[in-house]
Amino acid sequence: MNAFLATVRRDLLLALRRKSEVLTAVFFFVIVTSLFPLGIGPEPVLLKKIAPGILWVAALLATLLGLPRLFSADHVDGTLEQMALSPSPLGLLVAGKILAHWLLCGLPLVLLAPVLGLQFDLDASTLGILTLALLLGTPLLSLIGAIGAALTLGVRGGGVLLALLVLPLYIPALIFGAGAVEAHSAGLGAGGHLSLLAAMLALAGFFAPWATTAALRVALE
Amino acid sequence: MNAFLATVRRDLLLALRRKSEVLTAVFFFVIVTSLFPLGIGPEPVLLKKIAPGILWVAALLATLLGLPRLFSADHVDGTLEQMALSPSPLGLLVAGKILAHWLLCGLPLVLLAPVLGLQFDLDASTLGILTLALLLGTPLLSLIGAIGAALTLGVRGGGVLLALLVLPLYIPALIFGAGAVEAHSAGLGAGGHLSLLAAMLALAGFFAPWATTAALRVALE
Amino acid sequence: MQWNSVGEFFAMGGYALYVWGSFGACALLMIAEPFLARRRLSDVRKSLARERLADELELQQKNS
Amino acid sequence: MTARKLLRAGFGHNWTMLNVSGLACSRGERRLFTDVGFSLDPGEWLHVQGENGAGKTSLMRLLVGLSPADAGEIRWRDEPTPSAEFRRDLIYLGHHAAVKEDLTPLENLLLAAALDGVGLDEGTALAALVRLGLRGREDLPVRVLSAGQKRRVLLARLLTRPALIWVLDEAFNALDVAAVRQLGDLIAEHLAAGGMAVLTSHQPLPVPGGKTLVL
Amino acid sequence: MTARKLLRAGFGHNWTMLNVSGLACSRGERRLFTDVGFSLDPGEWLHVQGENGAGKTSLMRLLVGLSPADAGEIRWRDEPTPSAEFRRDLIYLGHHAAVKEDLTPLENLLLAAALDGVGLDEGTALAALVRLGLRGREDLPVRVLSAGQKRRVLLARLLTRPALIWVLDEAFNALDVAAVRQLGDLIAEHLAAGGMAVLTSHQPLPVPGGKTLVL
Amino acid sequence: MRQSIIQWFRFASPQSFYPLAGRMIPWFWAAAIIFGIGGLWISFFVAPTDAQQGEGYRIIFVHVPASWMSMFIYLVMAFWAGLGLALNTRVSGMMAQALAPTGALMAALSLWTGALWGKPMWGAWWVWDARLTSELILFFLYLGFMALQAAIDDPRRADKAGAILALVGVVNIPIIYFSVKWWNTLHQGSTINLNKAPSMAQTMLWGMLLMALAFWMYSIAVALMRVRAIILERERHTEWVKHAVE
Ligand code: HEM
Ligand SMILES: Nc1ncnc2c1ncn2[C@@H]1O[C@H](COP(=O)(O)OP(=O)(O)OP(=O)(O)O)[C@@H](O)[C@H]1O
Ligand SMILES: Nc1ncnc2c1ncn2[C@@H]1O[C@H](COP(=O)(O)OP(=O)(O)OP(=O)(O)O)[C@@H](O)[C@H]1O
Ligand SMILES: [Mg+2]
Ligand SMILES: [Mg+2]
Repeated sequence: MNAFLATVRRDLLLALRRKSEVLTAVFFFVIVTSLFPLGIGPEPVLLKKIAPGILWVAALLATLLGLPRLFSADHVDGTLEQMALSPSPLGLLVAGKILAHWLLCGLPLVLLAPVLGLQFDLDASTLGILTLALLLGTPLLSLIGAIGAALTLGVRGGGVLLALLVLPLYIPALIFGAGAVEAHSAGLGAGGHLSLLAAMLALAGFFAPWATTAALRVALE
Repeated sequence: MNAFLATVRRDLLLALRRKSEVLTAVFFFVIVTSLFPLGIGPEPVLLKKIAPGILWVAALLATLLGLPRLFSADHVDGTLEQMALSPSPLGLLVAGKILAHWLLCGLPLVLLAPVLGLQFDLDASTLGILTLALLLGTPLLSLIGAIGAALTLGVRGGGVLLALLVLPLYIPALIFGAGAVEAHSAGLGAGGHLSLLAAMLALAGFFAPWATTAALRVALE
Repeated sequence: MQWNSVGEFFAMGGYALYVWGSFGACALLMIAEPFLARRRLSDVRKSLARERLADELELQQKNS
Repeated sequence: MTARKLLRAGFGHNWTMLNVSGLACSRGERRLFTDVGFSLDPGEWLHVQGENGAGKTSLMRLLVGLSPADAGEIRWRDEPTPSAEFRRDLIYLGHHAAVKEDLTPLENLLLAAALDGVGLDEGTALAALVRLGLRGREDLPVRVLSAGQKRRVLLARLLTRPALIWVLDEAFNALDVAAVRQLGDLIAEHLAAGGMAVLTSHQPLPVPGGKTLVL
Repeated sequence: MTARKLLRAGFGHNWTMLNVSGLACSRGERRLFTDVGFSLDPGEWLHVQGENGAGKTSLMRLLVGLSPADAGEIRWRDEPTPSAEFRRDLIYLGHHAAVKEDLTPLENLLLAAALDGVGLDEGTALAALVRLGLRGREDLPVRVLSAGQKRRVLLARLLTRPALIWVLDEAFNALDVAAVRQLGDLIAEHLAAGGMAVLTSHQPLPVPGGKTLVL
Repeated sequence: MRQSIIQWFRFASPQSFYPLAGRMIPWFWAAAIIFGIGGLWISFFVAPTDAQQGEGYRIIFVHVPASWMSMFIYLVMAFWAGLGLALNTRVSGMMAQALAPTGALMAALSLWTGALWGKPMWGAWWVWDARLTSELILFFLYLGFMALQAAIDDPRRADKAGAILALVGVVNIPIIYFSVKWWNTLHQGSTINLNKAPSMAQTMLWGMLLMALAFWMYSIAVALMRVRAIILERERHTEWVKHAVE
């Protein structure tokens, strides 16, 4: 457990050392959401309608962008080898890294989403559902993404290949996440969507660290 | 001139060696465009309306995704130092790398866009305008992006910082690019938009390699 | 002068939230910023003074 | 920080601490080596020799369990590796720097120890850095250090984590004459305290005794 | 491929080929060196010595023009550097591998030459690789080569591009005994043909003569 | 001619600039406070209630100066950055670095006050209007500049990289401004048009002018304060700094 906390602390420290890094994932989210109105045009009614979809896709891409760095720096400089040889179980260290990734790349998005929702003129209760859905969904994205990051580690063409592997796996999260908001707007209630998201999160929280560890061991061979 | 062609050839060869890389930029483009119908819902009229914007944002993000690799591999393994010391002018080599980046990350998108446009039920003449706009716009994205890639070279938090620097500068390309298609749909004619894109391309083609070279020299200091 | 009472002034004709929100944010940030700038300056000065002291101590040690 | 207290049980048995037999390794279509075997007991060390590309690094990676062998067996305390016990007893330093360029040497040491789950106080870490000649560089990011100084940061781990067996792949690279001598002394101390070591190097090693394995 | 034909005019003048004077360099708050000066004429070489972190690598980077000096002047053929001519006459090999891990050694050599704008046929490139003991590895990606073999690929550039002055930063690292001797011979040949060299190394260098600069 | 310019900038070394800035700061503060009090007086007590917008329009007295300053500071910053790149003067880079946070602050204030104005006037915190959008982009450009400089720890390198970015940005700002304008106006007029405040009364103009002057003086004062700190940080190992700070 100590090693777990040490990993989280270490990754947070590393990120803070690169001061800009923490903020820039957030700004990427903000900028990407702002790109869509520019591409689509400024009609408020249209924008309001597509807002949840856009916010979710942007969150997904912002998470994705931070993924390659999840293990690659540790791989390149040999730290990952040291972790695999460390007396602490590798799975624990990996879980710590995933948690740190979520704290850095996921949580800020959740906190920021309501503000961006305002730009699209969403009302208070819709914003609440959106935030809740993201709160359940972003850890899911980090967990699934970690498997992909481990699988593409040291593989030529990593970053883009990673996107290719991970994005299809993100689709259920996207459908239920954006669906929750739409169901709410349509007066159907978002409960079903949200509980499905929660179930997926529980499942991934159980299996993803394990699968990631296995993938890392393969990458190190 | 020989060194220019040699750089282009070298970068293409390197990319082909990592077979997956050429295809994955394209797949990223495809997947991101396909995410939106999932996030937004399947209404054909709505989708048709937002199609150009979405295709452009996806193209922009796909280009962005390949940017960090533009110089970083050469920087890490010391090849960039060798280039700076090479008897051939660095600007020429840089221009070659930018062209190679466009051939790998931009051109495939241009070729693919009509196919994806069909998914959104765009008609033939609209598709033509879309493709033409992308043909003018994607080199512009590569040129501007190269400046950002050079500025963030070897800098902590590279990838995400790069997005923060480059995305605001991409906005004119996005607006005129997506605007061309919309103007055409609205019966206004896309000529004005397209010639503005071309003018910006000419401007960037002139200044960007120069600024990129200056930034690279700073990074190597 | 269009205000009949202090209360009316603060009510801003029903736009209190917006007007005071704007002016308040400006006041807050524009007061905070110079203080931050000054703290940055005094931080550097303090560390410089500390260094000086250390230099002097070292010198004394050498001499004695 | 010595190896002595890690030895615990282990004497009075009829097995050697590290026993390697019949190892084989091939890369691509090339057979690098077959039937490599050796054994180490406390206080002994092995010098793996061979020209460039002979397979020294490959052998080390098999040994510590980073890649699987084609054939053969590695036993530590009479149990097949990789075991949790082996990993606790092992320090492996490879060609890679394995230090975070954005962190300072001190932070690197402290975090590496925390990840290994061993306690390390700042005083000990600082003492290790000073001993390795990094006085005055504790608070610089590793990125700006010279090639030799980066290696020294890595080597400081030898002083901050007790381990029984050191596997060092070309640890003498990039070090200046004084540092080479110092690392030699360090290894000798470790051996005297009952430790073991497996080393590679193309230079003559400043450590007396030792078995030799030529690939 | 020899330096001789690059010498051209240059004799009979009263200036030396490379003339460095008053160089100063600081990193962060640290003054690494001040007032460093030396000169080289055809056939001469300089051994830059100093312990880890003394500033050898920093000096080399100033010398070749990769970073600006705080003070001082570097003149090549009596003109201030970096000039186009200097870059044509120079080969600099640093700590970095500067080879593409995804390409084969042969491709690496050919492309490096193309980027430098010098012609290189496959036969010559192959001969250089064979001379450096990479026979049988021409078609493997560099990624799978051993540490020493990677350095050899880099060193092969010395054979494939004519240059007057070689600036080699710890070029002897990771090489085995035979390769060290061979590189020494190579440098000696280069000097005999009128070339110049600036070298750093913590080991004794297998090249006779030479000036020394201690940082 | 060129020689004498260079000479002049040599003279403007950190060493001579540091005390000069110190002497100028109080004056700029005094001016900022005087103009500020005058401006606030006019904005709240002299300017009459607007016929259409009621008291809500008073936001204009901070909104417009903040918007102006945010744009102007970027130009000044790019000017200093370019100067530093061209003439290799040390103070220029420090000035650019000192101005960026104030510029970003002004952009943020413009966005914030604009949003607070938009809600009562248009019924929305934000619309995708040309001017709003380009201000948002300007804000991002500031953040990018600051993030880039923060990410590079060698100050000389940070200055040069920042200068290149600022210059690229300055070329782009007009392009961005016009592209966003056309993007919006070429569209069918579904957006609410940003009505210019109805024929501004003379007093309102005076109020805005005074407030703008106050913001201007404030920006100079804060930037000078910050540049003094930056000078000390960067020159801490020179002799003159050791003597300057008693
Ligand atoms: C977040 C929202 C807003 C932003 C980012 C913003 C930005 C700006 C900018 C950049 C300017 C200076 C433009 C120039 O001088 O050409 C400006 C001026 C102005 N803004 Fe806003 N604005 C916002 C909202 C509003 C609202 C809601 C109103 C009023 C209903 C408003 C009224 C004005 C007026 C009257 C001026 C001065 C016009 C002039 O000098 O030409 N703004 N704003
Ligand atoms: N796919 C492959 N096909 C053929 N040979 C391979 C392949 N992969 C690796 N090799 C060879 O395997 C050897 C790996 O050697 P290793 O890295 O263990 O050498 P080493 O003894 O550590 O050398 P050095 O002293 O240079 O560090 C090299 O000779 C390399 O060329
Ligand atoms: N920002 C900084 N602050 C203080 N010292 C620094 C800074 N950046 C670099 N240094 C120091 O400058 C020196 C750089 O040395 P350089 O790399 O030139 O050494 P070297 O002689 O090549 O050493 P090696 O033999 O280890 O390769 C190191 O001592 C390093 O600690
Ligand atoms: Mg090896
Ligand atoms: Mg060095």
